[in-house]
Amino acid sequence: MDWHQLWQIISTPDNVPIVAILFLIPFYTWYGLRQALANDRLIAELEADPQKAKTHHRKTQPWKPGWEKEVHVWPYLMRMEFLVALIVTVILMVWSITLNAPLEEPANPNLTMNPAKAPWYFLGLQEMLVYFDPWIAGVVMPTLIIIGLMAIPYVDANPLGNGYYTFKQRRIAILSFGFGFIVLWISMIIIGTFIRGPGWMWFWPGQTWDHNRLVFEVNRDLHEALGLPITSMWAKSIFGGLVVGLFYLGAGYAVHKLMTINEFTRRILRRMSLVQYVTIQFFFITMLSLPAKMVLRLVFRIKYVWVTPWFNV
Amino acid sequence: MNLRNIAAFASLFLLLLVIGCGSAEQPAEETAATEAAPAAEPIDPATAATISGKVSFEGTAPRRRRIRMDAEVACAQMHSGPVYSENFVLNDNGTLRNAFVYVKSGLEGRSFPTPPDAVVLDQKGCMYTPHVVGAMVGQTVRVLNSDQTTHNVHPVPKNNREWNRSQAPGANAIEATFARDEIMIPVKCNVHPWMKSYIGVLKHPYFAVTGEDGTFEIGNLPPGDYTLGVWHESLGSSEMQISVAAQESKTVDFVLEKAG
Amino acid sequence: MADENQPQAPKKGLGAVLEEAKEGARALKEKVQEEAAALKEPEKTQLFRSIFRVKHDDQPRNRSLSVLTNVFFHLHPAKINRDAVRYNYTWGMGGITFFLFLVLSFTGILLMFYYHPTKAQAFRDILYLEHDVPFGKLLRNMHRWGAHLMIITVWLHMFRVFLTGSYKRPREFNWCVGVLLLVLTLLLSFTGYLLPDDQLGFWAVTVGTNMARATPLLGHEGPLGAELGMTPFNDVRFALLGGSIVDSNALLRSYIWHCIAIPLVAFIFMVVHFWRVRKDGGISGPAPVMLETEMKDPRKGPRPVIMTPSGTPPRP
Amino acid sequence: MPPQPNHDPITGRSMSGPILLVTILLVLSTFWALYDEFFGTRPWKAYQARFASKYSRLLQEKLGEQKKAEEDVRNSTAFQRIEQQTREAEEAVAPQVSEIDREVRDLDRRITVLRDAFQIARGEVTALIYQVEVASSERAKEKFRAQVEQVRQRLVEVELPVPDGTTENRSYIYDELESEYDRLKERKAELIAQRVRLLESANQLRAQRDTYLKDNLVGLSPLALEGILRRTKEAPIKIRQIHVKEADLVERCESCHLGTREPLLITAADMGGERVFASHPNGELLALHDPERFGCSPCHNGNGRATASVVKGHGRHKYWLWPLYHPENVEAGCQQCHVSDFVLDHAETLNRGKELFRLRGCIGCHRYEGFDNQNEVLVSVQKQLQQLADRRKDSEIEAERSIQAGDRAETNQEAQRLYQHAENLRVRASNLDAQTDQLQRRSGNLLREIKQVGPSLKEIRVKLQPGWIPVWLTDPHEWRPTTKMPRFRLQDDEVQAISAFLWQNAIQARLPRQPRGNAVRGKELFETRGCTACHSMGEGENQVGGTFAANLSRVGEKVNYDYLVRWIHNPRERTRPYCPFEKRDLTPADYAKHGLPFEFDLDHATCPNDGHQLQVQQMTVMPSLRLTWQDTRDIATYLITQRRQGANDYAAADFLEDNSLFETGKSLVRHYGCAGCHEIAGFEQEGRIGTELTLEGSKPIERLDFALLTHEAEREGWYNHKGFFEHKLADPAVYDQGKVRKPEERLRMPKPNLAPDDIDALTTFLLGSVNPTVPEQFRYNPDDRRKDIQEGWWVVTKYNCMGCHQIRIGKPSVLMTLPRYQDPDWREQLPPNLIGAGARLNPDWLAQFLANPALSESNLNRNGVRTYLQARMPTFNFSPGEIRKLVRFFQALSSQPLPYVPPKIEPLSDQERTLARQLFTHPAAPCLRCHATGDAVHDRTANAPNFLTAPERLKPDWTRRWLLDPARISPGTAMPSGLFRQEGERWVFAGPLPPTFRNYSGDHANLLVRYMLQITPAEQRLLLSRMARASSPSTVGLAANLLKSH
Repeated sequence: MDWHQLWQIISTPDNVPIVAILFLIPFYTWYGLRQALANDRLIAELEADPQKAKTHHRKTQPWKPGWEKEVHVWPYLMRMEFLVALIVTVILMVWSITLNAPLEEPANPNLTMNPAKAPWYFLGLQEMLVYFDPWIAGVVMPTLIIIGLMAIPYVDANPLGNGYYTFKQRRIAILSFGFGFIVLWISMIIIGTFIRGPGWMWFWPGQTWDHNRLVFEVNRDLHEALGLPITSMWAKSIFGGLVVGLFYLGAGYAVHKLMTINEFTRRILRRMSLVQYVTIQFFFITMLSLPAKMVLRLVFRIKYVWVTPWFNV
Repeated sequence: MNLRNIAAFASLFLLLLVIGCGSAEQPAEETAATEAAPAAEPIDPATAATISGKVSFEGTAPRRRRIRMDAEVACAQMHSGPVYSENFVLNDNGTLRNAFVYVKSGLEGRSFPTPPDAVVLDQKGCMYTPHVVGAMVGQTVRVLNSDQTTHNVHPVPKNNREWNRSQAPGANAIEATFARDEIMIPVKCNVHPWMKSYIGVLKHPYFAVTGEDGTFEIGNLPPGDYTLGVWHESLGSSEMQISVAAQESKTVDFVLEKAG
Repeated sequence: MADENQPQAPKKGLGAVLEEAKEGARALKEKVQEEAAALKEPEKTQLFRSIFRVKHDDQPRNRSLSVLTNVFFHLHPAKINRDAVRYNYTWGMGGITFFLFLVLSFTGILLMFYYHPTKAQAFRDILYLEHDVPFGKLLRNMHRWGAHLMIITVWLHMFRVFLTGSYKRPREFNWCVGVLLLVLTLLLSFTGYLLPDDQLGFWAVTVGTNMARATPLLGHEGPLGAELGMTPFNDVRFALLGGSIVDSNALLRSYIWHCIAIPLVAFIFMVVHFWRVRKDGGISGPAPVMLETEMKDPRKGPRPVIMTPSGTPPRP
Repeated sequence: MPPQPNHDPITGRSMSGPILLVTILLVLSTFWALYDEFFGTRPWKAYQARFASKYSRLLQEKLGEQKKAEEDVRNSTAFQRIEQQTREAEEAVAPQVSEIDREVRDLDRRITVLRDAFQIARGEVTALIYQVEVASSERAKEKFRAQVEQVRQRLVEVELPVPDGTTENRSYIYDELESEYDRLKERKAELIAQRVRLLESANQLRAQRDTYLKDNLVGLSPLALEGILRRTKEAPIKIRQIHVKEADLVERCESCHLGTREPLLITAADMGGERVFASHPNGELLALHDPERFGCSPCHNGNGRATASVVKGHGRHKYWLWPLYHPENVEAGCQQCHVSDFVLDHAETLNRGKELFRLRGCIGCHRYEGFDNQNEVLVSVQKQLQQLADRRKDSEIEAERSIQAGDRAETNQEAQRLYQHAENLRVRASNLDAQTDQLQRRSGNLLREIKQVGPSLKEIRVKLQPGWIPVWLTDPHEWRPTTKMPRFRLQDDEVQAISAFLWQNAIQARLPRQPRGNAVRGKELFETRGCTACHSMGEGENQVGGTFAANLSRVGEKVNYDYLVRWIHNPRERTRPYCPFEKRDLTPADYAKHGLPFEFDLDHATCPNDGHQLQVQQMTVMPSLRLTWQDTRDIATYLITQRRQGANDYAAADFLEDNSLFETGKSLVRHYGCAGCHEIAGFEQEGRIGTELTLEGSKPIERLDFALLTHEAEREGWYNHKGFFEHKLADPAVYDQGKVRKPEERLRMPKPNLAPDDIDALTTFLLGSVNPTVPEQFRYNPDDRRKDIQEGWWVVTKYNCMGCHQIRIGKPSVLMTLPRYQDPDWREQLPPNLIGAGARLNPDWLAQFLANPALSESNLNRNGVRTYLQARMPTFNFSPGEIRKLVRFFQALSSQPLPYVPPKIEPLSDQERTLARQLFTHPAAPCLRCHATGDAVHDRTANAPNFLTAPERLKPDWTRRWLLDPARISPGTAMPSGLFRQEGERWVFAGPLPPTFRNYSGDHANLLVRYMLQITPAEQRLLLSRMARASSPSTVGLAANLLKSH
C-alpha cells in the first residue's frame, strides 16, 4: 500500500474540493433522504387516517396553532442569511490561508504533463473519453446532459412531491437522478481524480503511480470480440447498427417496465404525452448506454460496438 | 503550513513537558580547551643538564667528489690543494663532520629569546663556510662574500620564503632571518653550482654541528624527556629518545650508516 | 465663536456689549445642546431618513417595509413561509452560491488590477501576486477556492431543488435558467483555469479544448468534420482558442470570457433566476405534503396511448 | 412586538449567540490572515531582527579591537611626529588665519545686506527691461526706457554693519550698488584663497597623517565601523531587493542574507553559526559580478522574488525550474555565461568537470557545443570546397558563353560589355581559387587537429599481445585502476566477438626489429625527459606522475617491444595513411600504382589517388620528444620490464582468428560506439552515439528517464537533475535497475572511472549546461583579448602544456609537484614558468619555436632555448591554427597587443659597446658563467639560455624588468636579484664598477638590455676571449676552445 501516493493525491490543493465532495455529497444525500423519509412517514400516516389529513398542517416541521404561518423576512430570514454568509466567509478565509492555490511551471507546450487532467469538475467528461470517442464524450454527451437536465420539468408528469422532500412519491425520479448525478457524474470525477494515473491508466488507491507502467490491452471491436467473421465496412456498419438498435430496444423495454412497475407509476405514465414518453425513453436509454459501455470496456475490453466509415460508437 | 504549525506547537509542548519534569541535566558546559602556553620559563642553571657525544660512521666511505673550479680562477687560487665536496667529510677518528644534532621534540610550549648576535655564513674560495650552520627562528644570518667574484645567495627552503640575491665582491653583507623552523634549508649559489650550505633553523637554541672531532655538546638543557635528532647531508637523518635528569651530563653517540 | 457673533454695531457701552455677547453665547449653547440631543436618535436625522426610508421600530409593517424598500433586500418578499427560514429545507445553497459569486467578483476585480493577459506577463503576474502584492496570495487563494466551492454549492443546489421537486409547475422555466447558470458557472471556472499560464492550466485547457476538435460537423476530427472542410485552422476549436494551439490569443480570449462576457451573461441570468423565484411564488417550500389520493388526472391533455403491461387499455 | 404564542421556535429564538460566535471566528480568522500576511509569509523580518542584534554585537567587538589598534598606531612615534608637525604648522599660521576669519565674517554680514538690496533693485530693473523688450510701440519702449533709467538713478539706502558691531547708513545708485556688491564678494574670495594657502602645509601634513593611519591600520577604521554599526542599528525592517530593470530581475535574497555584501567579512561562526548571515565567501568574484547589475539568481539559481520561506526562496519546491545550486555544484552557475571558457578563474570544480568531460572521453559519445568539433568543421569545410568547385565551374562556363556572345554581338559596345563580364567572372574565379586554397589548407589543419581520446585500434595487431585484449575489455579498471577507458557491460561472448573483430580488422604489417636498450638508463630518461608530466608509474600509493595519460605500471604485459620503440620515437607515426575521401587506409600498392614511394608525412599528405588531404598522423596528442634511437630503445626497454606477469601468462585467445565472430563483433562495436574514442577501420565516419549534452541541465526533469527509480528518487529526495546526474555517473546502469531487457536494449553507457569529487565536478558541469536565462546584454561578451585567452586554453589543455609549465598563478605544473623536483638541484631543471611569457617573448619567434622547439633543422636531439634542461620541450606538430591560437593566448594573457611591432632599439655607440663589454666580462658580473654559450664544456654547467637567442626572442621591456628583479617574475629562478641598485632615476650595477663607468651617466640596465638584444655570435666570441684573457692561463685554453667551436 503506497500511502505516500495516496497522500500525494489527496493533498494536492486542487483536489481538496473533491475530498470535500466525498463528504458533502453523502452527507447531503443522507440529509435530504432523512427528511424525505420523515415526510413519507407523515404521508403514510395521513393516508391511513384521512380525517387527520384534513386537519393536519402536513409538515414534519413543528407547528402549533397560533404560530404565524409566515414570518417576516427581516429579521428571521435575513439573520440566517447573514449567519451563513459569515460562516462561508470564515471557511473560505481559513481555507485560503492554509492552502495555496496551485501554481506549476510556466506553460510549456513541448512538455506534456502526464497525466494531463482537465479541471476536476470536467473529469467526468475526460473519463468518458475512455468509453466513447471524443465527439460523443466531449460534445454530444455534455450537450445531452444539459438538454436532458433542462427537459426534466417538462417530462416529469408526476405532480406530487412539489416543494417537499419525499421518496415514496417520486421513487423513479429520485433514483434515476441519483444514478445520473451521484453514480455516474460524481463517481466518474472521483475515478478521474483518484484512480486515473499516468497514461490515464487505472491505478487502485494506494497503488503507486508508475510512469513506466505498461499494461497489455488489446482493444477489440464488438464483432471481433464475438469472433464474428465480419470484414467489410458495410457489414460492420450494419452489424453495429443492429446491436445498437437491439440495445435501444432492450433498454427501452426495461425502462418501460420500470415505468409500469406499479399502479402509481402506471398512473403517472398515463398522464404523459407521447413526446414526454419518448423523451424520457431517449434520455434514460442514453444514460444507460454509459454504464453499458463502461462494462464492455472495462470488463470485456471492447472498444467499439458500432464501426462505420464516418463515426464509431 | 498546517503541519509545520502543529509540529512547532508539539515541540513546544514537549519542551515544556521536559522542563516541567525537571530534567536538570544541563549539557556539559564546553570549557575552552585551549591550553595556555606555558610562559617562557627561565631555565634554572642549577638544574640544567648537558648532552654531549659524537656522531660516527659505519660502512665504507664513499669517495669524495672533487670540485673543479677552473671557471673561477680567483677561487681556485685560494685553495692550496685540490678541493673536495663537503657533502661527506669523515674525520680521522671515524666520526662525521657537519652533522647537525638538535633537540627534535620535548621543548614544545617553551619559548626562548632570540640571540642578538648573528650567525655568519661566509663565502670564501667559492665555498660556504661553515658548511652546516644552525640558527634560531628570527636570528640574523649574515652572509659575507670574501671572494673576488660575484656570488648569489639562494636559500631553497620548503617552509620559509625563498629568495635569491646577488652579492658582488666587496658588497655589504646580506642579512636575513628565517621566520619558521626548518631542517634544513639548503643554500645555493647558482653561479657556482658546487657551492652549497645548509642552515638548520630551530625555535630553541639546543643544536650543534659536529666539527673536526665529530663531537657535539648541547648544554643548559632543562631536565626532561627529549627526542634528539641528527641530520647529515648524505646520510639522511636519524633520531633517538633520551631522558635527562637535573644536572646530568649525558653522553649520546649516534652511528650513521650509509643508506642503501 | 463668541467673537464672530459679536455685532459690528457702532460702539456701545462696554456693559451692553458684554451683555449682548453673553446672550449670544447662551443661545449658541442651547442650540448645541439641542442638536446633540438630536444625535441620540440618529434615525430621526435627515441623513438617516434619506437613506433608510422607514422607521425601524419593531413593527410588522416596518419589518416588511425594511425589506420592501431596500434595493438589496428587495429580492426577498416581505414575509416568507415560516419553515423556509430553517436550514434543513433549502440548505442555503442558492444563497451561498450567490454570495460566492459576489466574493468572486470582488476578489476577481482586485486580481484584475495586477494581471495582464499576455504570454510574457501572465505567469510573472501570478508570481508577483504571490510574492509582492499585499494580501495577493490570500486574494488569489480566495478566488481559486471560492470558485471551486461555488461549483460544489451549485451542484448541491441543483441536487436539493431536484429532491424537493421544486422544478415542478410553475417553476419549470426557472429550473432551465438554473441549468444554464450551472453551465455558466462551470465555464467561468474553466476559463479562469488558463489564466495563470502554468502547466496545470495549459494542459487542462488543452485537454478540454481538444474535445472540441471532435465536434461533429464543426471539428476537424469530428464525424463528418473533415468532409465539411474542417481543418485545425478553421474549426470550432480554432474559434475557441483563437489559434490552433493554446497560445497568447487563447489567453486573451480566456481572459475576456472569464472577466467580462460570462460574468455579464451569468449576471443577467441570475437576475432572471431571482426574479422568477419571486414571480413563481417564492421558494417552493417546505410545502404541505400532498397525498397520492389527491392527485388528479389532468382533465385535458393527451390521452395515454401506451398500453400498460397488463394489456388493459388505458382508462379514459 | 406581536405576541409570541407558545414559544415559536422560529420567531422566539434569538440567533445572537451563533452570530456572535461566528463573528468572533471571523475576526479571529481576519487576524490570522493579517498575521499570516505580516509575519507568516514574511519570515525575513525575524531574520533581520536577529541579524541586527548579532551583527551589532560583532561590530561592537571589532570596534573595541580596532579602537585599540588605532590607538597603537596613534601612539607610534612616526604618527606622533607627523601629528606634532601638523600642530606646529597650524600654530604658525594661526594668528593670520583667525584675522582672515574675522574679516570674512564682517564681509559676510555686509554682503548679506547688500545682496538683499541689490536683488530687489535688480528685480525691478529686469522687469522693466522685459517691458521694454515686449512693448509694441516705440513710444512705449521709450517710456519704459525712461523708467529703467529712473530706477537706475534712484538712490538705495542701506544700513551696512561695520566691524565694531554698529551700522552705518549708506546710499548707492544702482550701478554703485552692483559694483560694491561685486567688490565685497571678490574680496571675500581673495581672503579665502589666502586662507587656503596659509593652511596648505598643515593640510598636507594632515593628509599625510591620515594616510599613515590608514596604511598602518589593518581592517576597517573605527570611524567606518561606527558608521556601519549606526546603520545596522537604525536599519528599518524591510525587504532588501536588487532590481535590474533591463533584465526584469528582482532579487530579495539579501532580505535574509544580510551579511552578503557587508564591508566587514562575516563568517558563520561570527554570527553564532548562522550561515545565512555570512558574507559572500569570494569577495573577488563578487567584485567582478556586481550584484547590483547581475543580481544573485543568474549565478546561484533559486527564486529571487520569493520571500515566503527558505524553501520557496531557494526554489527547492516542486515546479520551480531553477532550484538553488548545492554548495558542491555552485560553480554550475558560471556556465550561464562562461560556456566557452575552458579554464575559468574561481571555478576549479567546473574546470575539472570540463577537463574530465574531454579527458575521460565523454565527448567521444556525447556531442557538446564547442567541445572538440573538428570533425564537424571538417565536414562543413569539405562541403564548402565542393560548393566552391561548383561555383568556379559555373563561372568558367558563364565566362566562355559571354565571350562567345560578345563575338557575335551586334555592336562594339555590347561586345565590350560582354567581354568585360567575362573578365570579371574570370577574376572572380581566381578569387575562388584563393578561397579554395585556404580551405584546402584548413582541412589539412583540421586533420592535424583531430585527436582521439583512445589509441587507434587499427594497429593492435602490431601493437598488442593478443591474449591481453579480452582481459582488458572485460574489465579495464581491474587491470589498470586509473585508466580513462570506461567499463562496458559486456558478456563474455561479446568480449570475444569484439576482440575478434578488432583483431581481424586491424592492419597487418611488419615493424623493423629493434635491439634491446639499457633499462636503467631508460628509467632515468623516463623520469627526467618529462614523460612523467603526463604518464605515471607505480600503482596506488606509489603512483608517481601525471594523470593526463596512461599509467604505465603494467605496460610491459601488453605491448610489443618493436611497436613501443616506434611509438616512443614518434607517436604520430602511422603504419598506413588514411584517405578521408576514399574512406580507407592506403596501402603501398596505392603509391606504387602511381610510381611513388610509400612515403607519407606532414609534408607529403596528399592522396596519390585523388589529391585529397590524408590523415598521416596517429590521432594522439602525444608528442615526439625528438629522442635518439638509442634513448628511445632505453626507455622502451625500461617500459617493457614494467609488468606484473609475463605476456605469455595470458590465456591463449584463439577466437581472435575466428572469422565467424567478425560480423557480431562489428555490430557490437557500432552498438557500443567504440569509434567515439578509437580509430577503427571502417568506422572513421561514425557519429556519436550518445545524447547531446549541451543543454542537458535545462532538460525538463520529466525527460530524464529515472525509469523504475522514479518513486524511490522522489521519496529519497533526489528526483532532480543533480540526483539524476550523480546516480548516472556513479553507475550508468542504475536506471536499468529492475528492468528486464535484452542485452542490446540495455543502457549502453559504460561505467566511467570516477572518484566522488569527479562526479561532483561533472555534475556541476552538466547542471550548468543550460539554455541561458540571463538576457543577452548581461552575458559575458569577451573582447578580443579575452577571446584569445578562451581559445588558447582549449589548446593548452588539449596538449597538457600545464603538465610541464606553470601558466596560471597558483596552479603548479605536474612536474612541480613530483618528488624528484622537490630537490633544490632538480628544481632548477623545471621547464620554464610561462606566467607572463607573452610579455617576454616575441610572438613571431614563439610561433617558430612552437613549430620547431629544437630551433634547428639538423640537430633535433636538444632543446632550442634551454639546452641545459633534461626535460625536453617536445614537438607537438601543432597545426598553424593551433600555433596561432597559442601565440595569441600567451600574448593576451600578458595583455600584449598583436601584431607585435618590436620597439626600435637604439644602436650602441662605440663607447657604450665598450662599457657593456666591460660589464659583461667583469668578474663581478658573472652573466656568462651561467648562461649557455654553445660551448659543450662550458654548457655542461650552464643553467640559463644562450644570449644569442635573445635578440629574436625577448622583448626589451621585459628584459629590463627581468634584470632588475627576476624573482618577481619567476619566483625561485636561478637568476639572482639585486644585480642593480637604484641611484636617483637610474639603475646602476650593484658590484664594483670598472673605472671607465665613472663618466657614464646612462642607465646600466638599459645599456645591458640594448647590448644583449643586439648581440651577435661574433660579439659573443669576443666576450669569451676577453674573459679568458682576464682569467688564468688555464682558462685561455678553454676560451680558445670556445672560439674554435663557433
